[in-house]
Amino acid sequence: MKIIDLLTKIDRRIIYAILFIVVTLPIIFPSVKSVRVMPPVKKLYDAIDNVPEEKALIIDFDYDPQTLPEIEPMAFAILRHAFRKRIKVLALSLYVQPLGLAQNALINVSEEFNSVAMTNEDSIIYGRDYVFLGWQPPPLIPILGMGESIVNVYKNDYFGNRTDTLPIMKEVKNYGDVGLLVSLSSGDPPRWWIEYAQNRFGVKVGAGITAVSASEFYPYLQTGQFSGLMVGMKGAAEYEEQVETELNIKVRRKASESLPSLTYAHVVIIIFIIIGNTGYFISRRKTKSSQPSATGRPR
Amino acid sequence: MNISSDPWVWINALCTIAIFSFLWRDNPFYKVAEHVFVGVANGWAVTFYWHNVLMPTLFDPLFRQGQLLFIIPFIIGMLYLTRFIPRVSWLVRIPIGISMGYYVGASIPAVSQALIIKQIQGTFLTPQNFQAWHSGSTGVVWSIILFVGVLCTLSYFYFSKEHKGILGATSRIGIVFVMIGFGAAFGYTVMARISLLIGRIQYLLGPWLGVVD
Amino acid sequence: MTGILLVSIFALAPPTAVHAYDTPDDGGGAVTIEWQLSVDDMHLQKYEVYRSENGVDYEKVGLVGRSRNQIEDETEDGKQYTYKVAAVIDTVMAYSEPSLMVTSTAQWLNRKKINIIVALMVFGGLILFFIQHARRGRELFVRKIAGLNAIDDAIGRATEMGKPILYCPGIGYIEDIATIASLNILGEVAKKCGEYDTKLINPHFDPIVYTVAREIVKESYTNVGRPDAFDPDSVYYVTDSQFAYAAAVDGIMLRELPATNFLIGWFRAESLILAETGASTGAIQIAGTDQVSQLPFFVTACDYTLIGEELYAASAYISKEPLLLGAIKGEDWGKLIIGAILIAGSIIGLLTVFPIMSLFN
Amino acid sequence: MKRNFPLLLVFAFGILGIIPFIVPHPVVQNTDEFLRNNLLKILAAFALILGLGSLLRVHYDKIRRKGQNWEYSWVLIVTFVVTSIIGLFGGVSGTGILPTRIGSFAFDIWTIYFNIEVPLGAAMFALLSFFMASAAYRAFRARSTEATLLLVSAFIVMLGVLPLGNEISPHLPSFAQWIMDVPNVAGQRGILFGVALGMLATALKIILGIERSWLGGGGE
Repeated sequence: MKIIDLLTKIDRRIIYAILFIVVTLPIIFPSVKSVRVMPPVKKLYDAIDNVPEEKALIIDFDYDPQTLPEIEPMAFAILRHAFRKRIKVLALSLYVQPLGLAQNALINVSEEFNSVAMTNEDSIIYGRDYVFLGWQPPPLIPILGMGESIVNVYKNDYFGNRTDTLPIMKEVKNYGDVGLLVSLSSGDPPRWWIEYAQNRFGVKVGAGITAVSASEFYPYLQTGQFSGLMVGMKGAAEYEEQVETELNIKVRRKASESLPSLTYAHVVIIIFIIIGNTGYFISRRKTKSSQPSATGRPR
Repeated sequence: MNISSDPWVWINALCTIAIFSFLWRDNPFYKVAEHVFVGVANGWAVTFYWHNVLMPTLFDPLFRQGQLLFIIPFIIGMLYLTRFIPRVSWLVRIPIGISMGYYVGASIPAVSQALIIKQIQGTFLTPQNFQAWHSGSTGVVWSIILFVGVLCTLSYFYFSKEHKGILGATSRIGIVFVMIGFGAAFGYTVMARISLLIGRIQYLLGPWLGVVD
Repeated sequence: MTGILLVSIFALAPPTAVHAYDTPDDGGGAVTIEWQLSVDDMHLQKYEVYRSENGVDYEKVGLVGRSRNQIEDETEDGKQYTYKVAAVIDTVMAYSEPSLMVTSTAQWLNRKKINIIVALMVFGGLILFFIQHARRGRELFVRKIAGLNAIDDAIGRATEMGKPILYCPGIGYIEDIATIASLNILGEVAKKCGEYDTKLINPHFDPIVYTVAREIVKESYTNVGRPDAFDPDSVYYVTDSQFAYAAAVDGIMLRELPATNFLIGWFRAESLILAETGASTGAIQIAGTDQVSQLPFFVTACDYTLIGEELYAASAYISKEPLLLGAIKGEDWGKLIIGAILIAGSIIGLLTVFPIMSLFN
Repeated sequence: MKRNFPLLLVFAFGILGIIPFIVPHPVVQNTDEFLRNNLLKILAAFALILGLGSLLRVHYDKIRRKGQNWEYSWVLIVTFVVTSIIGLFGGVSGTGILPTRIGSFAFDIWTIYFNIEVPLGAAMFALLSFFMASAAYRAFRARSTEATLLLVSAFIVMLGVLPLGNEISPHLPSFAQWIMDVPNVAGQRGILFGVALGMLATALKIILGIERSWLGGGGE
């Protein structure tokens, strides 16, 4: 009887403690295992890789502090890819909250490149290689307006510079000069880019989304409306893998570092389910009579 | 180790820990956090409603721009306060009736469209729906399983008859679909919730304690 | 590149058959322009759309990418316009013939929504018919709903143990149907609490729901002859912040140690926070919601769960109100009709070419 | 009067809620916009006063009676009052009459919101991962057919979303996705049809004045 009790009545606090430990340890002692890159992420990588030299990549930063652990690593990985390939980057947000997070990502990644750059050519220079357009409410205004003219929608960039004075904007006039648009968001923006920018102007759209919204957005990938898709931390980790192996950029891989936490947490839950059932079957064999709950529904 | 010296980072971190401490058991830290949470959330609500609702949509138009039409929402809103006056407390039903009537009315076409018409369309066995799966010829099979599943689940919610005979069988199949779906949804959500936990722990170890960067 | 060179050396073919018409089913202020693609479409950069009020001076009003043959233009109702569409490669443009004159107007009926009106009439009619039916005093059978009998037992248990009952209506507003169903059940629970003299705790997320709930509970106590037992502090408002509410209800569960928790109403992610905390205190838990995303968690963590429509049915069943039972009858007929439509539609869809899907757009 | 007038209002405003869906004309749409953006928002703001009155009363009573944990009621009242004062007089953009900054230390309403309310909410949300673990352990036992189905499909999907699942079998992730797309959607749709009919029925009953529980008691 003792063993059964041990198996079927584990104190919840023991479960909590184990879960907390397996999630925390991999964050303190990060290790990165290579992951297999699945087709949706590979597609997105190729789509960015194939942005022609004369065209630009728009990145829509629309994640908030709640979804940051899942989506920020995607932003870093894509920026690394684009900067290494010298693809012109236009960054923007449809909402006001993500602006700080977007700025943080842009500064960090450009600094990574500039700290090792030898010449002006090697450096990632604001206004030449990338621009942060900021925010223009309401969302539909920039989504539709950029089909006509980007500098007309964003007269000033996030830092207050006139956009028509920036070298990058001399080459990127409207969606015609945009090779791909990647929307990093936990909400509706990826859908809006499809419905308005793509349907009307034919812009290619890719997306990075949270794990919860995956079911909602998979159909867009299947129909080819998304040129590629990253889902949750796993998707971000796959992109990091791709950036490391294909571009030989060795930096911290935040999503990949979180993957062990994610995996161990799932495994812990699975193990506890197995333990609970083992205990249950042992006890049932002993008492020989099962007692389903009154409604026949599980408790 | 590079512990933060920003008081707000400390408050942020202590709030997180106080909530987590609840997992061990109820304790004074959690009690403080809980009451602070309710207090601050209500203070925020007061601020929000004052600056973002009452000022721009009522007091500015009424008192600064002199649009007398706005006296009507003002009076109706004030009727809420009659609840404290027993003799006329029934007047509180006027603002409640207005809000409820409007929103309930608005929900009627919305429900018919999103929950009935769209779903019927997506469940039909038609070549168009077979192709929606993008899985070639198996799309037909998936559509049929879906179709049967929807009908059987629907039969579970048929209340006018005891669940015996055919209805008993179909409703039982319906429950099978429901339970498989519930299990799947549960399993699927774990990932998202653990990601949130990772986010919190990263904050504690990063910006606060400086153990990781 | 060669393609572009070729077409710019020879003349660029313009789009043809430009057709401008008042955008149907809208509130006015818009004209839709359609055209046949230029035969050089694949080499184009874009189409530009031009508008004129006098047939002479055209101004640019929009553009779309190649392979697109439609655009909507904002207009002023009552004015007459003509449109031209140009195929564009860099600076080379080929203009179409102008369209016929067009004027935008506002419509009074959105014909695309007719299917909704029909659905509404059919289901609404059924429901009203059976409510009338019930009014005439016909006996209507409604099967037992698992979990409902448990309500009585659960209240009895709390009474025996001398512990309170927690009734949490979730984070819905008064217009959410789940909240209304929850308030109906609350009324019955409050009656039982009054009869057995069991303490009721009823914390709220929405001030209006709180106001209504307070009246309902008070009335229930009066109806069972115990107005004195009603404690005005038992029904109260907490906060309209989702997780602050969850934190507060968790605190109640751990400090007041209710013997029974009712989690019935409209819930979001806090469902499992409440249900697991409640389970840890050993309370009997009866849950119910129409939020499909939260049902898995209630089914997992609670003793009884009213799934979706069972919640509405329960509120009718428990009150034994014939009018409410009539509505359930109407809903059942609605289900039969939906089933019939699904089967008939599938047969039509499989055997004929009738565009059945478009009826449900 | 006390019952019929409110019921009449519910009917009238119920119709006003339905019409904008089917009538695109500006006359209707503009009225609807006024209702939505002005009247109803303003009503919600006034309703909050009722709620706050209730909350403060309960905690004031608790302090007065020195009920269990009454000290914490002070915490609630003080944080509420302080936050409200900072919010009302400091302004949402820090431009109010109350200074919200001492030296480099800012305490405007946004700072409070982002450093107290947001982390408290995020931490509550994160508790869910622990609760999912304990709920799964406790409830996912093969007691009955239903429970077994629940257990098995949760098991497959949990493995399927991990990189680990792909290593066990490359078919596992697509099978997990299939469960999400086919049986899961079928079950949900079945439930939603019932929910929709129930909602329609209740909504109609409310608008037509058949369902009146919302009137509460008192006063014919």
